[in-house]
Amino acid sequence: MFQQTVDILVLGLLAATALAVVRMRTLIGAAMLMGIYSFLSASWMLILDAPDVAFTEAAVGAGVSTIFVLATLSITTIRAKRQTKFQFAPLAVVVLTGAVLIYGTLDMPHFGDPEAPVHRVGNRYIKRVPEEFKIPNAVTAVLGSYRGFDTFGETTVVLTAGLGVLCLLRKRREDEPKVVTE
Amino acid sequence: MSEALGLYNYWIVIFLMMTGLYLVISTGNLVRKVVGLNIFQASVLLLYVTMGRVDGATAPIFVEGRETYTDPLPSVLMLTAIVVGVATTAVALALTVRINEAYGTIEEDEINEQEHAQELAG
Amino acid sequence: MITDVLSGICLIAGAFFALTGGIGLIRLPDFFTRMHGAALTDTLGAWLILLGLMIAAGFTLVTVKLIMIGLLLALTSPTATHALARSAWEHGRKPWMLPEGEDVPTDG
Amino acid sequence: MSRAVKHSIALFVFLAVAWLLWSGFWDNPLLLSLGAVSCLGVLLLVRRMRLVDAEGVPLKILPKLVVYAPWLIWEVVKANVDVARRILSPRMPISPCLFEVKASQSDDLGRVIYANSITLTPGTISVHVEGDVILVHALTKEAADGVEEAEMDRRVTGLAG
Amino acid sequence: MREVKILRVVSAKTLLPFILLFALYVQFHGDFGPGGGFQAGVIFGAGLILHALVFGLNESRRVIPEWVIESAAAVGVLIYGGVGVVAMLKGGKFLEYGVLDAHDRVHGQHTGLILIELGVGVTVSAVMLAIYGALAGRGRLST
Amino acid sequence: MILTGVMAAILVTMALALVRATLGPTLFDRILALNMFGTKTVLLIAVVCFTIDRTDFLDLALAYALMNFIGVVAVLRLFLHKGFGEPEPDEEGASS
Repeated sequence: MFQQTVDILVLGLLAATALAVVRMRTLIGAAMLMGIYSFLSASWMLILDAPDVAFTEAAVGAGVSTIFVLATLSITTIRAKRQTKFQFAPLAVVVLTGAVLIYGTLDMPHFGDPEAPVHRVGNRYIKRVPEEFKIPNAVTAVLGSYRGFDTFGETTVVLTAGLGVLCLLRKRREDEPKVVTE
Repeated sequence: MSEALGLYNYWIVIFLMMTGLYLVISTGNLVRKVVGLNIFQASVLLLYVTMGRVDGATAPIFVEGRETYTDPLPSVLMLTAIVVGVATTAVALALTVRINEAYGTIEEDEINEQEHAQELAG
Repeated sequence: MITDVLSGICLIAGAFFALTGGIGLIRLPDFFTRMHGAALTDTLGAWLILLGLMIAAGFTLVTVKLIMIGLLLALTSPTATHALARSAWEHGRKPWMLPEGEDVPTDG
Repeated sequence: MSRAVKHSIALFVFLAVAWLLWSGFWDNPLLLSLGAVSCLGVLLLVRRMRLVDAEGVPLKILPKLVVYAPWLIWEVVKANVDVARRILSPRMPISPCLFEVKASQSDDLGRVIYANSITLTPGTISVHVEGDVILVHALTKEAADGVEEAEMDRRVTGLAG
Repeated sequence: MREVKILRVVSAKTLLPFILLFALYVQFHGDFGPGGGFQAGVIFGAGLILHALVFGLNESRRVIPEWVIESAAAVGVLIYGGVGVVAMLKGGKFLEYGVLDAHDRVHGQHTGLILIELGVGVTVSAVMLAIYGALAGRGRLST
Repeated sequence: MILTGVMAAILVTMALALVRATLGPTLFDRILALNMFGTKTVLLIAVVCFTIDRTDFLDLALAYALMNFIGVVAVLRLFLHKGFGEPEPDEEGASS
């Protein structure tokens, strides 16, 4: 009962926030609402017993990516062009895609079903981690050890993305203005 | 009826995903597109995390006195995806900055107009 | 038993103040007055809820963490509020005043 | 002992206490040594940022805070009840006003504490701080009179000098 | 934002040391509670970004020069890969931490986990700071 | 039971803040509402930790509070300086 009430309240608020982002014309407002959306989804992740993801989502979604969007706005423009007419095509595409996806969920295991096929691997991890590692956090153990290659790849992707940003935005020395403002 | 009600989590998450998608394809503003992509991404994370849930279980950080734990695997996959997501978002934003420097605007239709004008001239 | 009642009272009072602040955010007439409504939720609303949780937790390291959250909120929220008020002021927002010659509305 | 060293040692102690309280593993030598290394690293980095001084580590005023904080909390509680009553009453008896007060503290830290205390109390917000003049926005005339009586100013001056 | 005194004193001077320490706490308690390299890296990076926000990019660059950020980003990945290579040299497979300690497999697993989390944390925080610096620095020079 | 009620109250407060954020009318109103929304999520997390009986997750609430603050500081920096990269004006604050 508790679970359902809270789930429905939080999910309703999430949906409202998502709609608010679509409605928001001010770009700064949209960026901040994006952060708020991350916060809320992180809260729901905690309710769903995934504290590690919630932690990351809160730190990344609400903190760092908001700052990045704001920094971009500060060097481009903070004004968005007003949309003149309502477009029908995007709505049609979205409704159609959504309908297909919902049709696809009909065969999915129920929410919270302990017998769902996904859990087969997970249960094995849960059994093996305490014996092989003697540490309490199963997520860290799976992340670092059983899925160590994965994580290595992801770290490399982060580094590559950082290098990409530096390549795109780094000013070459000859570009620097003669008069330095300091 | 109760068959279908157990799936409400997926439906709302799909609604959230579609909101993000709508934002991406309906707006011409590049920064709003990035915001839409971020919303889409956060919703996909939610989809995976809801799959990992087990009724009556607790988070997969072992404590005394609890026997059932939720599935750590979706958590692990999404954990790395989030950080990669922010890094790629940053690349998208960097591209936006460069586009703004080249065209003087971040509105898609204005960029298209300029491209078109160049084609006609050249 | 007594701790349960105490923490319940604190939690309900905190929730009441938080709600009041939210209502104030909707009802109050302009930006500067709305800040007072938001301050309501950030001070007593937050503190009472945290206090209720502390009483429920008993005196352990959990209490210490709750105190730290409270301290952090007490440090950051006025700072953010002040900076926001200042930037609004510097952008030329003028506060809403009572119209000339009108008395302060009173209760009842 | 020079002041910089004193502040550094004090900050290190604070950091160590914070680590122990967060961690809760007081018998794990690995985590304790990692904690010591972390505290030291943060201290060095913060010193490099030139943040360790009387403002960052306000040693002088910490003992006096024990007296000031309860008084401030009581003020905040009173102001909260007042503002909540005004928001909920159907006709909303508010009378916003804007005025300047003089802060009699001698240094920045004192003024910061004073301005933050004003903001923390619902009903009054410090909008702008210029030198020792603080521009305050109040929700009601009564709250404004409360600030102009300057009891908080006197107490903060006693706190920070 | 240096002239907004309240922000300077409260956020930077009082909070910043504790934000950075909190990030390290999250880093090293990844085995015991929620947390680990990714989260800690982001929080540490966010703390350094806060410093840059309040005191300006130049001051931030003085404290941590660009070459340090860029090498740190690479060093993190190298630590991660290096642990794998050391495991191979000790006769195990790539990233098989159990062999890191010759006597106790569990202890070896522990060491490996802490080291790779450290590598992840270093890379993530350095990349976050580098991206912020690139975005913020662009505005200064281009106009 | 009480905890669920408190959570509901916090969520309603958040919804009210969201209404203010969409209504505006000025950008400052939106930022004020969203900042308040952020501090309410901190409380929500603290309460959730107690309802699911895992109080060792309170670290998350601390992290939320920090991140919310950093986000707001970034927005305000955008307003007070019109950007992130300009050199700082060296005035009274710097010397003391």
